[in-house]
Amino acid sequence: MKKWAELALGVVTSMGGFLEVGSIATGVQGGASFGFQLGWALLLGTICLAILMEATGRLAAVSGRSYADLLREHMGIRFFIVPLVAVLIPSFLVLVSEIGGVAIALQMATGIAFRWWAIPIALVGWFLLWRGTFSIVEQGTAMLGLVSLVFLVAVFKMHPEWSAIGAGLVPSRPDNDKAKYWYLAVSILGASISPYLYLFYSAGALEDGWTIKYLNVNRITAGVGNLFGGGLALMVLVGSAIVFMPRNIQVDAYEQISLVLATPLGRGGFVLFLVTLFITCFGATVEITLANAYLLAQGFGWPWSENMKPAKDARFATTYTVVILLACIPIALGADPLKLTNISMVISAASLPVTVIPLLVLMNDERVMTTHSNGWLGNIALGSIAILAVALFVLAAPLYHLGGG
Amino acid sequence: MPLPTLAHLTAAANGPRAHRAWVSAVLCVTLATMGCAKKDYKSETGRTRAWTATLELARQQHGLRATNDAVTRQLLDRAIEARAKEEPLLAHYAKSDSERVAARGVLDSLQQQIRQLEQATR
Amino acid sequence: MKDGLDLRHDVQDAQLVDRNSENIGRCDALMLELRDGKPPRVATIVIGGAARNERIGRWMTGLARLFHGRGDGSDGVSRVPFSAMKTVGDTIQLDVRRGELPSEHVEQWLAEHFVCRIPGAQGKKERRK
Amino acid sequence: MSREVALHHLLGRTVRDPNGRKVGRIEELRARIELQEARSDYVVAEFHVGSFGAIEGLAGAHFARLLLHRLGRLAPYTSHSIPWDRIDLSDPRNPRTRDSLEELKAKSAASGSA
Repeated sequence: MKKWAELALGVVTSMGGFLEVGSIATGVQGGASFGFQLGWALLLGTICLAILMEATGRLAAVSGRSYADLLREHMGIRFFIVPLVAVLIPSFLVLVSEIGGVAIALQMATGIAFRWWAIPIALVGWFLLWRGTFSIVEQGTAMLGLVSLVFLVAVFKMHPEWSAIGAGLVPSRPDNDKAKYWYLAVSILGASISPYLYLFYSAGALEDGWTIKYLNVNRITAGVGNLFGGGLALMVLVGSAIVFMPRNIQVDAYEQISLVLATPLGRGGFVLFLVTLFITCFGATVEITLANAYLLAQGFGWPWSENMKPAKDARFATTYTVVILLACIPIALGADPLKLTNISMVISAASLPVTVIPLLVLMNDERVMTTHSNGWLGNIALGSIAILAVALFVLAAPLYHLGGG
Repeated sequence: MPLPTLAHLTAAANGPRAHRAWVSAVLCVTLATMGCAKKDYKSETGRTRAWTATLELARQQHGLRATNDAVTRQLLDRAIEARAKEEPLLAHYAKSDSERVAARGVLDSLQQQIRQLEQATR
Repeated sequence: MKDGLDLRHDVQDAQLVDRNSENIGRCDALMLELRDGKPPRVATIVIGGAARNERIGRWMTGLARLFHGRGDGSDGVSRVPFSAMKTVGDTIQLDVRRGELPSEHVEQWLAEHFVCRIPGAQGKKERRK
Repeated sequence: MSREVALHHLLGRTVRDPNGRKVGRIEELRARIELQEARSDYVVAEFHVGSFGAIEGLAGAHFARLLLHRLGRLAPYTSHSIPWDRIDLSDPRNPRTRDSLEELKAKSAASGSA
C-alpha cells in the first residue's frame, strides 16, 4: 500500500512539475508555426529526459550519492569546473525566465507591469526555501501544478484529428522556413532536457532517503511520470496549433499565449492559464534555485539539505538566497521574458554534452554502480543521447542565428 | 586489465590546453547565441499580419468576455509597439513598388485592427 | 578494508567528514613527502585555498588574486595530517572537529553574520519520515 | 632530507625509461599502510603508468575501446605497475623508471596484467 502511494506520488510529481516557462513558450511557438509537425521533438526530448532521470536516480539510489558529488569526485576539480559552469550559466538564465513567467502571469491578472513583480516573487520563493522542507518544495508545487491538465481539457474540447497529432510524432522535414523549424526543434529539446532537472532529481532522491529498494520507484517516476508530463506539453503544442496556426498568428509575446485557452474554454480557461503559468513557473523557480545550490554544495563538499535549518548549512542557504535575488534583477530591469526564454532554451540545449557524457561513463563504472551498472540497452540509449547532445552543442548557435529571435 | 574510469580519462588530459578549449567553446556558444534572426520582407510582413490576426482574435475573445481588460490592453500595447517597429523595417526591406504597396496595405490593416480594438475597450 | 588505497580514485577529491560525520569540504590536494631511500609518505590533506585554485587552472589563481589582493593565499586553508584519517569509504572521515578547521571559517562567518540575522534561520524544519 | 610534492603534480606526468623512451603517464598511485612502532603511515607502494595520453579525455572513447577490446584485443592501451623503488622521483617533473621499457614489458607480461 505504502509502495503504491510512493509510486503515485512520484508519477504525480514528475507530471505536475513537467510544464514550466520553457516548455510552454517553445510548445506554443512550435504549434503556431508548424502545427502538429514538431510533436516528435517533444516526444524525443521527453524520452531523453526520462532516460537521463532514470540513470541519475539509479546512480543516487545505488551509491547513496548525488550526480554532482560523483562528478566532482571522479572528474577531479579541474574538469568538474566545466560542467559546473556549463550548468550554472544556462540554469541561471532559465531561472530568470521562470521568474519572468510568474511575473507575466501576475501582469496579465492585475495589469501591473511584470517588472514590479520580480522582487516580490523572489522573496516569496526565497521564503519557501528558507522555511520549507524538501517535500513541500517539490511535491507541493507539483501537486498544484496539476492545474496544467487544463491544456488537456482544452484540446479535447476542440476535437482535434488525433491521427494527425500522431503523425506529428514521426520526424518529418518542413515544407518551408527550414531554419525556423530546426531552431524550434532545438529549443523544444532544450526545454525538455534541462540539466537542472536531473541534477535536482538526483539530489532529491537523497533528500527523500532513497536506497537500492527504490529502484522501481525511480523507474516508474522517471519513466511514466515524464511520459505523462510530456503528454501535457504535447497538449500545449496541439492547442496552439489548433488556435493559432489557421489564423497565421506567430507568437512574439506571452500575452498572446493566454488566447490558446481562452478561445476554447472562455473565461475559465483564461483564468486557469494564468494559474498554470504562475504555479508551474513558480515551482520551477524554487527548484532551479535549489538545483544551483545543490550543485555548488555537493561539488565543494559543504553541508547541504533543504531539510536542515539554514543555520546548519550556512553556505548552502546563502547560495540559494543570493541566486534567487540575483535572478530577479534582469526581470526587475524589464528584460523581455519571451526573448530570454528562447535564448535560455538554446544555451541549455548546447550545454548538454558536458553532463551527459560523464554520466555514460559513471553508469558503467562498477566501482560506483556495483551490479546495477548499465546494460547494453541502457548504454545504447545513453550513448544516443550523448550523440544528440553533441549535435545540439554544434547546431544550437547557428540555428538560433538563422531561425530564432 | 582494469577498465578506465572517469578519473583515468581526465587524468590523461591533465594539460591545461584541453581544459581551456572546453571553456572557450562554451563561451563562444554563449556569445554566438546573442545574435539575431535573419529578417527580410517576407518575415516582416508575416510578423505584421500575425499581429493583425492576434488583435482580431483578442477582440473576439474580449467581446465574449473570455479575457480580462488587462490582457486586452497589453496585447494592444504590444501591437502598437510592433507596428511602430515594423513600419521602418518594411520600408527598408520592400524593394519594388508592388512590395511597397503591399507593405502599406499590411500596415494599414494592422492600424485598422488597433483602432477597432481601442474602440471596443473604451 | 581492501588491499591498499588508490590515492587518486579513493582520496583526491573525496568528500571529507569530521568526527561527527558533518561535511567539511573535499580533499582538494594531497601532499606526499618524498624521502631518500624510503617510499613516499602520504603526508597531508589540503582543503581549500591556493592548492584548489591551482588545480582548477592558472585563470582561477589569477581570479583569486584579483579578489583577495595581497593575501598570500594561506587564509582559509586547512592542512590535516593524513594520520588523522579514520575511515575511507564513500567519504573519508577525519579525526578533527569542524569548528577547528580554517577552511570552515567561511561557513561559521556566514552563519553568524548573515544567516542567523535573518529570522527563521534556526526555526524548525521537519525531518523526513 | 625530505621534500613535499602534491599528488596532482605527479598525476599525468610523462614517465620515461633510462633511455629516454616514453613509458606512459602516471595515472594512479597505490598506497599501503606501513606499520611502525609509534604510529602507522600510508606510503606509496606502486605507480600505475598507462598510455592514456593517446586518447586524451575522450570519455566516449571508453566505449570505442571496450568494443575494440571485445573485437580481438586491438586496444592500444598498455599499463605498467611500477614499485616505488623502481621509479626515480629525484626530479618530480621528469620521473624516470630504473628499468628499460623492454624489462617493464617483460615484467608486466610475467605478472599477466598487460
